[in-house]
Amino acid sequence: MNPLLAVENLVVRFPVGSAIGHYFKGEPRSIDAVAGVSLTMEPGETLAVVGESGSGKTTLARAIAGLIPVQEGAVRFEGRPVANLGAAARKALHRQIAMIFQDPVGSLSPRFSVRGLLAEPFRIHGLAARDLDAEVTRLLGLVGLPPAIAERHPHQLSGGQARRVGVARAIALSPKLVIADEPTAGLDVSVQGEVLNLLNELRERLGLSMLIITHNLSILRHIADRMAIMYLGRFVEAGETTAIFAGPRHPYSLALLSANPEPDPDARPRRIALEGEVPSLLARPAGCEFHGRCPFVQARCRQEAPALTAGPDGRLVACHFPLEPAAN
Amino acid sequence: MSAPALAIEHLSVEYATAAGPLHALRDVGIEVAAGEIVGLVGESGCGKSTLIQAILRLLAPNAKITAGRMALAGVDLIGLDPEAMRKLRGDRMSVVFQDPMTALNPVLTIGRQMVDIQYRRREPRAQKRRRAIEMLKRVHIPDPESRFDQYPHEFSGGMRQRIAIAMALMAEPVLFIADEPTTALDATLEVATIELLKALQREIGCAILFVSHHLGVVAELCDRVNVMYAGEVVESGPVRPVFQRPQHPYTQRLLACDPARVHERTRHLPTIPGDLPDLVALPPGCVFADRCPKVFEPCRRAPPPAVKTAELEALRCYLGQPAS
Amino acid sequence: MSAAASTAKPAAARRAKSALRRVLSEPLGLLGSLLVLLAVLGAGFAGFLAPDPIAMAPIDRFLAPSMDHLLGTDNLGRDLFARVLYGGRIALVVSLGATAASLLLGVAAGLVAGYGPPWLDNLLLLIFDALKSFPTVMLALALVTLLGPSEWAVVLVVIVANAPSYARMARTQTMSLRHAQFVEAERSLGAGAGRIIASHILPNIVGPILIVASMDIPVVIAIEAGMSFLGLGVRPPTPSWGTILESGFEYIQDSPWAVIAGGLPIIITTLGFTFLGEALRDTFDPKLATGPR
Amino acid sequence: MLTYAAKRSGLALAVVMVVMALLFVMIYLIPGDPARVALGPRASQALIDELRSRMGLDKPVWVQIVDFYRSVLTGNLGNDVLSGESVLTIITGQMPYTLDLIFGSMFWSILVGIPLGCLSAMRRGSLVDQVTAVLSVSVIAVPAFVIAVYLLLIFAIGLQWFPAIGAGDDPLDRAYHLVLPSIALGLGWVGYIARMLRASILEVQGENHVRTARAFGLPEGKIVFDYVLRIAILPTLTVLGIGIGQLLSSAVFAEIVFARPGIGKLVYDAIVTRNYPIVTGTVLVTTLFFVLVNLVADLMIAWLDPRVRRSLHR
Repeated sequence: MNPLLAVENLVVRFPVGSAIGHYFKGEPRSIDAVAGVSLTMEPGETLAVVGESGSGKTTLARAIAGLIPVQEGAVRFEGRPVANLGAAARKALHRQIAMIFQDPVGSLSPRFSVRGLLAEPFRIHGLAARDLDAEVTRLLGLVGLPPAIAERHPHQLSGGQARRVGVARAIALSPKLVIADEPTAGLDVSVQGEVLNLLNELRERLGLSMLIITHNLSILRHIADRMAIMYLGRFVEAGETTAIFAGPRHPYSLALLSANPEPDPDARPRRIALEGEVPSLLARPAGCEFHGRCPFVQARCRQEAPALTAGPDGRLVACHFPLEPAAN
Repeated sequence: MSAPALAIEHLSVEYATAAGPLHALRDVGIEVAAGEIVGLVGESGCGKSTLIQAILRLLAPNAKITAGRMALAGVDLIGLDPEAMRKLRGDRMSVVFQDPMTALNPVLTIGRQMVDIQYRRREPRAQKRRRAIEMLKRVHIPDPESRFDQYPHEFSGGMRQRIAIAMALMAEPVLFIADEPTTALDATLEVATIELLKALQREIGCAILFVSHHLGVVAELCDRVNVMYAGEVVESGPVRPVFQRPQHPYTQRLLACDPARVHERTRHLPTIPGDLPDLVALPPGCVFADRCPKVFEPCRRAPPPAVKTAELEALRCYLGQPAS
Repeated sequence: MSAAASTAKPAAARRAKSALRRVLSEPLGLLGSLLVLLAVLGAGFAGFLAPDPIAMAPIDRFLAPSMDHLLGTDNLGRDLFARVLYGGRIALVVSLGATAASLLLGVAAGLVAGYGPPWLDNLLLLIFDALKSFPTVMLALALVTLLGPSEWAVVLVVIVANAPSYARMARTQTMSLRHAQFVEAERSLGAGAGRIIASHILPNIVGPILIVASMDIPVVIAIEAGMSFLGLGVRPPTPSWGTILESGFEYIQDSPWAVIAGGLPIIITTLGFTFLGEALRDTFDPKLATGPR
Repeated sequence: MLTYAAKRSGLALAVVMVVMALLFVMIYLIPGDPARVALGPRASQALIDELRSRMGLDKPVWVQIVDFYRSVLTGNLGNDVLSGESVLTIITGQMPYTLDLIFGSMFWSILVGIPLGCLSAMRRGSLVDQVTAVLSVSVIAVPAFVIAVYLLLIFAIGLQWFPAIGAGDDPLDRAYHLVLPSIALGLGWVGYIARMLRASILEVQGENHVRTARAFGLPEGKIVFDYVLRIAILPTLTVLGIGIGQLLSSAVFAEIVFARPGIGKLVYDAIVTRNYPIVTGTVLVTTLFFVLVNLVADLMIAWLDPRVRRSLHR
């Protein structure tokens, strides 16, 4: 049976700089925001992709949702190709894959009322014949919003309310896969809990699979079955969420996990400090691209790029000298 | 014992709005001793930014301080005339804001801006330039000599924030206000910036008022913390009692909600139901009453006074107080 | 009609009424509206208010304003008051019509350039810039050389002069909204380019452009009057403020009345529309308001 | 910066090519035989045919296009129908008078407009701000040629303080003749510059880096003139670039109203005498002048804005 989603060494390339800059100053003509990523998702599963800004996680999400063209590799949803589709096929796909965007208020069309926003999916796919008001009320109920909110406009909603409207719109046509780009970004801590509870509840009730894109590690524990850590357009580690939290094998994973201080003064974090900053995609380091910042760097790391290899327990790591469980 | 770097007592600030006066800050008391790092924690809409603007006396035109005293190392700030206040800023008291991308002037080199803010010092330019480059080294800016004459857009977000910190600490102020300095940064960068702030504070010895809505960062960096809700300081004291044995129900819920604190996977993360109170038509009793799981009779009658307890400097809650 | 549409109508009407009240509450807005009203009524009721604008009476030429000739007479003895009123018709019809046309063409071209493929964007940008490079008068001269002077020449000049700037504005705003998250959200729902442009981009960009267009009306009135002044616009004997001013200029040594009669309505109308445009912008875009906000 | 300059100059060149194409279309392809139009309705068919061949109208279209571009690029804009003199020399002869007028008006409107704009921005909401706002809006609204006619009526004809005709000989006399026309042209621009600069300053003052400068206690004067104006001036310069083009238009009126020599008068008379080579030549020269001025303005702005001068391709 085909997996729900299959991505095979996907590459998304963006043109950059100018032709003149290229010929005279030898500036590169393009950058690979996603440089060879593979993953699979089974129905009902929730996968999280974690990474800092510039890691390419949002580009990956947009490529899977069929919103941007793909240069190499393939994306297949239930066996059928996703990337570079014709208009009609892509439209049908958008009923199956829905996306929730980062800015809760900014992802809602400013001139529309909440009612108009929630009716939009039905109008786009020619289902306006249904009783739209009933659908709107049903969706508002699903995400825990009072019917009275239907007449309000996006700028009259709080961050939490706007996020719920975004979720309601995404699940309007009962998609099989929901991609959430930074679902808790811009929300206060107390509201973040509400959003995570909502996503978990909908996952059970509607049997959704979810792809969560975030840089906030602490929310992953509560929502993602499996997770992958992305750096400069590639996965450096992937596996069971609880396992990775218990024992990260890639130095970058350890750095990310330990960079999330708990609100307890006595929780002495065993933190590894990273040197410098994320290198620019225009000047990708040689060998393992993380070697410039890695505290455990050795000679081999500078020449040879490590492949993403599976360990005995199925954990994927891209490091010549993965951290032993005892080490952390 | 020298005067505290910052002493605020019973400070109230109101905004004139079409719907009537908005009570943004009510009876706020905060103290930052010399050489201490004090945290200010609260969610959006709790009055953190209004407080900072009040301290800097850079409030919006429709805002005014209606009550209270504010002193910077013993100097009264409220009574000061604008010109004297301007002289204080950037000399005895400096600030770093949240968004590094827009904090620096885009058309002036960082060197030019770092020399400009030393305008009070009667020194040759070369000396000011040396001090600026020295400061850039201390905030780990690689190769500061050549990057001195570069423009802000030629630096990454993380570096720009370190440059802003260097500018603020160059004058070795008495009080350094950090207004959510790491919120816009990635986690690994945030942690590195916190480590940098701790090191610089030990070297320079200035007091820091650190504002953030990231509880973990405050717990690691600060000696004492003030928790704010809807314009009031509801609980303040040393970091350990506040974070490990919080008394005020809001602080308890806030800590419970933080996903980083909940270790085992759960589908029902704690939340704080309800919305923020309307600060124009204030509720008669405690502002948190409608959302408080432990609300009881006195809470609706009158706002609880700030009371000192064994471990806390101030607790604005009737719980555990002798029945008044 | 789903419930949404019915509830939207009263809300929109309410918003318009309150906006009108705010516009009139401003001194500039009030003054502007009055001047514009004066011009519109004058043009509208020209027939009733004044005698025949074309009737010539050479012996009565260069008369000063009097009861029977409110603004005096010109070099051919024609009643200036009548000519000014009838001239108002041409000015308003041409300027409002031409502005509407240039708005329509400009915004459409801008939307296509902003949302279309890059090569189309560059091509259209090139055309916008080329059209805008013609100084307005030179444009008028070139067009009139071949098409002959007429009101249509004026309309064409206004369109070629103004449409490119509206197009550029529409293009820039469309480009910025194209990557806005709510547009990408609509695309992720499966919305086609047509729907996105019509119901998501257009409503968000049309506001500021309308305000700029309302502030351009005085410029358009000036173009009509200017071209008529140069004999490139309205053909005599049809009265236009420009031709009245030109006849006044020609005989300026003999009598000032035609110059005054020709210049006054242009000043009144352009000031009226400008003040009205200012007040409109203050109510809809308070950020740039002049008063103490 | 180099790439920006190259791209921008390329665009300017492309615009010129398109302008010439549009002009070619206007002259040769719009209905009505140019030769017949040039000679007027009473000319004989033989005369028209002879002119047609001289103008190369009988050749295939693309040959005409190539001839047109080659002749224009080599400065041959055809000859004056009456005097037979080269159009280019006639135009360049008259150009200095118009340039006096344009740069004279622009000069004083900048001198008055910029300080006015800064003042009303720094004292936002004060009486100065409101009076400046109303006055500048009014002078923008009223067309320059109406102002010109009224200035002529009042100061030249009525009070006779200034000459009503001509451009004057020695420099002092030329300046004396420039007063009224440059006021007529420049008045609207004072208002426009003041308003543009004011809006731009207010916008920049709202930005975070100004709040940072204030938090460091920098004196208000330094903040406005060094930190804010340096950014706020950029959009105003763009407007000045475009403004030169509009000034060309109003210059035509000023030259007619004040009977001054210049390309405006030249082209106006050419219309009356159906001297079309002069008309097309002037339109072409003024448009090229406009494109050039805008190119210089954009390059100057790019040089002043380090974000473009030192653009880093991240």
